[in-house]
Amino acid sequence: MDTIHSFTPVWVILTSSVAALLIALLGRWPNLRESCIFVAAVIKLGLLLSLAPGVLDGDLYEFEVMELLPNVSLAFRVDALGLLFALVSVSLWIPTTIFSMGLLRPLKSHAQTRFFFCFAIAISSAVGVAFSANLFTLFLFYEALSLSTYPLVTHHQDDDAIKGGRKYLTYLLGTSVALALPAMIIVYQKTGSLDFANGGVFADGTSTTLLVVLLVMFLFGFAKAGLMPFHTWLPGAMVAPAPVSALLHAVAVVKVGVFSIIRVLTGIFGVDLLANTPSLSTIVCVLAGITLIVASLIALTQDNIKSRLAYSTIGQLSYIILGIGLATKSGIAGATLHIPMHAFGKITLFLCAGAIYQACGAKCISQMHGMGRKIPLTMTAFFIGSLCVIGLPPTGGFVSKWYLLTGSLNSGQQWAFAVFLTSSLLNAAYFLPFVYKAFFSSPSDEAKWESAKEPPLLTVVPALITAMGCVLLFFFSGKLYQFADKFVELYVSK
Amino acid sequence: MTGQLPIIVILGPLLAAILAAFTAWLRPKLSYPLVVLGLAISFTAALKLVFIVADEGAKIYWLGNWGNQNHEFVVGIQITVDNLNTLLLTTVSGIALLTALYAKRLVETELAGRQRYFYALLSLLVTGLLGISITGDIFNLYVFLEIAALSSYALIAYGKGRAYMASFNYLIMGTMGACLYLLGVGFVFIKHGTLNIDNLSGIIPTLDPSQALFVGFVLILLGVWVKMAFFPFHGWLPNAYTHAPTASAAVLAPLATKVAVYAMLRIMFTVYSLDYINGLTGIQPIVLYLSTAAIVMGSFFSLTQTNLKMIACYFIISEIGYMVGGAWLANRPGLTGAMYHLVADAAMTSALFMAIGCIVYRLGQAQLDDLKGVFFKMPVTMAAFVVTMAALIGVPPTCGFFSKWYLIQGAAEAGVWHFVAALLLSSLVKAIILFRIIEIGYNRVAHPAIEGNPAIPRNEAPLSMLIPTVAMTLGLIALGLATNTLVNTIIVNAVPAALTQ
Amino acid sequence: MENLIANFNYVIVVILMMIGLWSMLAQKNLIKKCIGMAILQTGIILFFISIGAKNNALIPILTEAAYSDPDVATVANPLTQILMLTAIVVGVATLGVGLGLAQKIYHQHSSFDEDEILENQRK
Amino acid sequence: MMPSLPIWQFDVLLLVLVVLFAVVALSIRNLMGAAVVFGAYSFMMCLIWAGMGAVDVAFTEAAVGAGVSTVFIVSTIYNTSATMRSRPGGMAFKLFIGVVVTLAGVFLLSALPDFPDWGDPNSPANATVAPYYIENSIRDTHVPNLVTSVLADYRGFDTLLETIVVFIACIAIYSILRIETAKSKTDEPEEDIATAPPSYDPSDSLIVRQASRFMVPFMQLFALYVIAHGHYSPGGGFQGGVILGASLILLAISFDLKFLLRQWREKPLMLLVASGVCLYATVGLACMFTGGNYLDYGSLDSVLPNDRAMARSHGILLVEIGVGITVMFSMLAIHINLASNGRFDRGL
Repeated sequence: MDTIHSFTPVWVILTSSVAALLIALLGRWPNLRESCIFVAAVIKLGLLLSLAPGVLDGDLYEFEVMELLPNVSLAFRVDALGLLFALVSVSLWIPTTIFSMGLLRPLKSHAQTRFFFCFAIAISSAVGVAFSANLFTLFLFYEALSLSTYPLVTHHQDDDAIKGGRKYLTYLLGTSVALALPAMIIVYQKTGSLDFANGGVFADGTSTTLLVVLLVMFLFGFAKAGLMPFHTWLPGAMVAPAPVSALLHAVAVVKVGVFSIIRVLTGIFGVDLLANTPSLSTIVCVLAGITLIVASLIALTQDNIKSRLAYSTIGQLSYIILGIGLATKSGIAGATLHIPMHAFGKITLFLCAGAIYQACGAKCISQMHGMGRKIPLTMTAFFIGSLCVIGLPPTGGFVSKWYLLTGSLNSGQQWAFAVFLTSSLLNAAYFLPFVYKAFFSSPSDEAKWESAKEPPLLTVVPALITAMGCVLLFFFSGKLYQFADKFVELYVSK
Repeated sequence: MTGQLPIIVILGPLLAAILAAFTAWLRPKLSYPLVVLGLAISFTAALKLVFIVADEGAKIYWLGNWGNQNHEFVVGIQITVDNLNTLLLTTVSGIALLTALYAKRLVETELAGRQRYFYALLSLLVTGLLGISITGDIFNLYVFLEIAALSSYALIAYGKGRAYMASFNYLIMGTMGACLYLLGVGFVFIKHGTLNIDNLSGIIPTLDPSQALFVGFVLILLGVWVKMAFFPFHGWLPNAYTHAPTASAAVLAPLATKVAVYAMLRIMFTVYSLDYINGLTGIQPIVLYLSTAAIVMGSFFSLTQTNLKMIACYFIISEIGYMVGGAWLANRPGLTGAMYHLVADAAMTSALFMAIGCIVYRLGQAQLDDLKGVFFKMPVTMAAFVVTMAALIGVPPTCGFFSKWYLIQGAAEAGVWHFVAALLLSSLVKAIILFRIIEIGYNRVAHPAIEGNPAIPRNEAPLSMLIPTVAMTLGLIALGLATNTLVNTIIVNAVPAALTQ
Repeated sequence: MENLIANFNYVIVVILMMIGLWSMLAQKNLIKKCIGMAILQTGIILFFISIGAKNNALIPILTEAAYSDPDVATVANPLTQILMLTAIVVGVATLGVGLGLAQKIYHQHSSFDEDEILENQRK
Repeated sequence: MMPSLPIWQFDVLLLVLVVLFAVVALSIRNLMGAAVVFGAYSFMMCLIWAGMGAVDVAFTEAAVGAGVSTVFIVSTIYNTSATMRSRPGGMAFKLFIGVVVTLAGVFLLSALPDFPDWGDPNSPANATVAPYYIENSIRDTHVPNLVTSVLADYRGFDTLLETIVVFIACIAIYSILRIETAKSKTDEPEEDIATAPPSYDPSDSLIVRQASRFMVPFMQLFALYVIAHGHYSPGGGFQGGVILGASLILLAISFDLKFLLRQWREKPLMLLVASGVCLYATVGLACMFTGGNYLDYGSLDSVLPNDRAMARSHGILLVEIGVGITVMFSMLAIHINLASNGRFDRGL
């Protein structure tokens, strides 16, 4: 267990920022521009992997850029959870970029340079959040992420996009400024520290009322996590192009929200405080539980593929929050594992949704009857992705849900077990019939069915890669569990 | 020579203005470089003073050398440079210098053929503002107040049309403010017989039941409130700054109100004292409510406006609420926030008005509806504008974030939750306005990069305006990153000592 | 009450100030506002002069006999007087600028009436 | 302690009268009348101040408040209109302001019991800093008129700024009125002011003209005396400057503005306005170059053949002249602008 002073975390963040600059400069030469992204992504991945052995040994990599306020600095620290999250975001950046090329280039979409530029900035910000050593740095990158993704959401620049973008910002900026920021300042004013620490920052005997208020402010303040009732920005943001929905609204942005909540719960409040104060734990679990069930129910009613996926995402995010709220070892481990598992599953689904739209112009589930026979590759990938989200073997989702279920039994909140199970059933209910009908029903829309054909390789291959990832995660879950284990070791004393 | 630095800060623009009044007739082209030179001298001196004062403590300068007469009281006029005002002096002269560089093209087009005395008046305005910030004599402060006010009436009236009435209203309100201030000075003088701030701070008892001193305090306070457009005395400001020529507004808007806030801080914490303020248990909550009201009303009215300049003016009104509120929280983070915001807000407002000036220069007006496609026409300007608005909203790591940070911390410490709520509300309102502008300027237009849509010609503001704008905008970020240094080396020494122990 | 009579000057100051303020705020005519402003200012000057007054004092010019050892009690306070010299000059300067603006406004709107001018502007 | 001098009753009468005049000036519906009553109000004020020993202030107010200010108002009205249009309504607003102002007045009066008695020579205002000037002015500056020494030396910075205020007012009014109308003038037939004979209005009174022609030289002589002798008697740069300005304004009023403009063209006039403050500021600057602080005339002894106190005395004279120049020409320029509505051709 060493703390290593290292500049590598900063390099990791800077790589994609530099790439963003190059993208802006090379805008006129699309091939050069996109190769830039790949080079950056590979370098970034390499740097991250170089940190992995150390982190798995229990080392922490730290770097303090500058002190901005007394006792609050712009500082980075890489631990297992951060590294895991960064790895997931960066490794998924590569297939998404391939997919974007496949989707945007044939359409001759406008402002591709802006698109890739903002994308790179968003990745930088997400990694920045992952590596933040304190709440302040985290908040900084959290806001940067909101702002850099706004142009991506409004990419189409039509009325729908503007409306969606407006909602996106109102919710994300509004909650973070009105709730998270004051909560953070109050924490600073009460404790004089914002560093994430084992056991939290609050002194013993801090009034429970204050803690409850702060907790609620944080939970809702990080609205990227999609806790109800601050969730509607996510379905609204589905106006974005498919790759944006895929990487950002299944992985980077929403997971940043959840990640921030994990950090606050473990590093600011502390797992012990959570476990020993029933009211805190209950609030987290109840809020997450309600969101979980309600979101799954709403997902059932959605006909638009992307909306259904969006509500599914909202539900799955609450799995993670609920897992942390349980405040048990296996609960937290399960929650940690659920980040990569769900990421791979959901991105597969979104990529498929994009591919489906490109292949046969279908946006709605009801138009999909029988399409599976026309586009078998895409639908197979979709099937694997949905298995992963539901949590069935042989996909990674099974592993994380296993730990979550175990965690719920060990905790004082056994009702969570029922919630998990119900929700998983609901997941199955909104995914499987869809897949079944796609393969085995007769076509509902003959004209579309006739014209449909498998989309170009550049769009299908990324989906297949991530689908493969879902399966591989199941077999290599042991490696991932090491990350979760290290994180639990760091933050849970008992 | 360093001993003379305090007066050089004032003399730079003062002498430049006097000489410019000659060259206005003899060599009209010389007026502008003269004024820029004067401001540059002033800025250099002020900057040097920041370091000297941070190292060695306050510097006192006696005009006419009437200070060391072995008399208990200073018989002449004294100017004082201490940690409370070095930063402000630098800000005022720096922003004035940058704005003067920026304003040349604007003045040539907006005031074509009428600019004879413009630069002289501009320089005199800056003299007045610097004087208010540097003087150590409460009557001298009044004279500087009037110098700044008279030159700003003229600078505003340059706008023609509705500017005359706006300027006249400002004149009536401004004179009223100055008179209330002077009357307050009389009430202080009648009890203590001296006008020197340092002497007064020594003899005004901290817990004095004297009604005269109290009335004097309230009068002075009302006077500076009128000058700074604090709610409910804000009526004159939006019209005055909106109808003024953009070049005038770019100097007035960031500086004039801030300097009045400084005067309030000086009176509150140097002439009177922290204990005195804390003793005013009846007044403190009222002022805090007024601050909240200022922020809320400013935000609300900025939402209802359709003119960019008008919106910016209501921002100023709400920002004034920040500073007054912060000062009246009378605790360490609150005061730190107010003092830091003094500098930060001057920089932000300056950047905002510079960006608006660039837009006005090209588009001829600043109605929101006219902004369609402006992001494609003037990408650099709009980038600066967006960063500035982000600073006003309080997005880290710009300076706006840190002032808000301290203010909220102060309010939380004092338990004044309505002030916290108002601060957050104002952030949100500014965010709404920013995105409304982005929508209109960026999204409400057929994207020129899509085939078939007409290309929007790039029509950026001239470089002489663009460079200062961008520099100021980058300054906002630099200021934000320098927060800790500023707070720990300078502002900490400006906050009353009782709070920092 | 006795105090009120002893400090009669100050009462007059307050009355003048009220008159001045009232006409600056409530009068609609721009010239009247300017006159009100001047009255407010003279009121304040009266205040300061009253502060510096001494019973039985002479004007603040020393006689040759008093050069070496002036009696402070018999010479009027020069400080308040010079402050007020400044205030008078500031007053006339402000009045001049105010009148200049008023003239300009009149030539735009053919009126000195505030309401009428605002109505005109709204058109 | 109640002052028991007979002069006190006279003061009370004057104070009451002042209030009356103020009310009348504000309630007269004819603006010209209001201006005249306001002039009378200022004269009453002068008397009160003179009664309290403030001769210099009274002197200045007589020249500035009662003289020049009134002329400014009159020339503005001359250029516009003297009638007030009556509009109904607005009573509620006026009443509201009345209530607010009354409350403010009551608030101010609440401090009255806390004041030291009127005329008490030992009150803080009279006993803190002020005695220093009385005791040391002769030693420090050789100037027996304390007002002059405090004005131009002890608080010389205030006076520099005060001159700047006048200077600003002058260029501000010039900028507001003059510059714009300079252009619109072109559509009128251009008259050469210098060569065209002054047009006399036949209604002008010959007596007034002759009388003023006779008086002006004496006024100017007196004004010069006031400036030069300010060290020893009431007066100084301001009073002298205002009287000089007023003498020229008198000429303009009794004859015609054109008559005056034949002698005073725009450019030299405005240059002279600036030269006064320039003189003042330069004297201050010279003190810095001779090793003192700004406006420390004492340090001029290295270039003047006197001791420090005498150097101060000379310094005071120099700056008083500067003040005089600026004030005189500013008053003139402001009057010309106001009277001709910025056209610099004809007017009151």
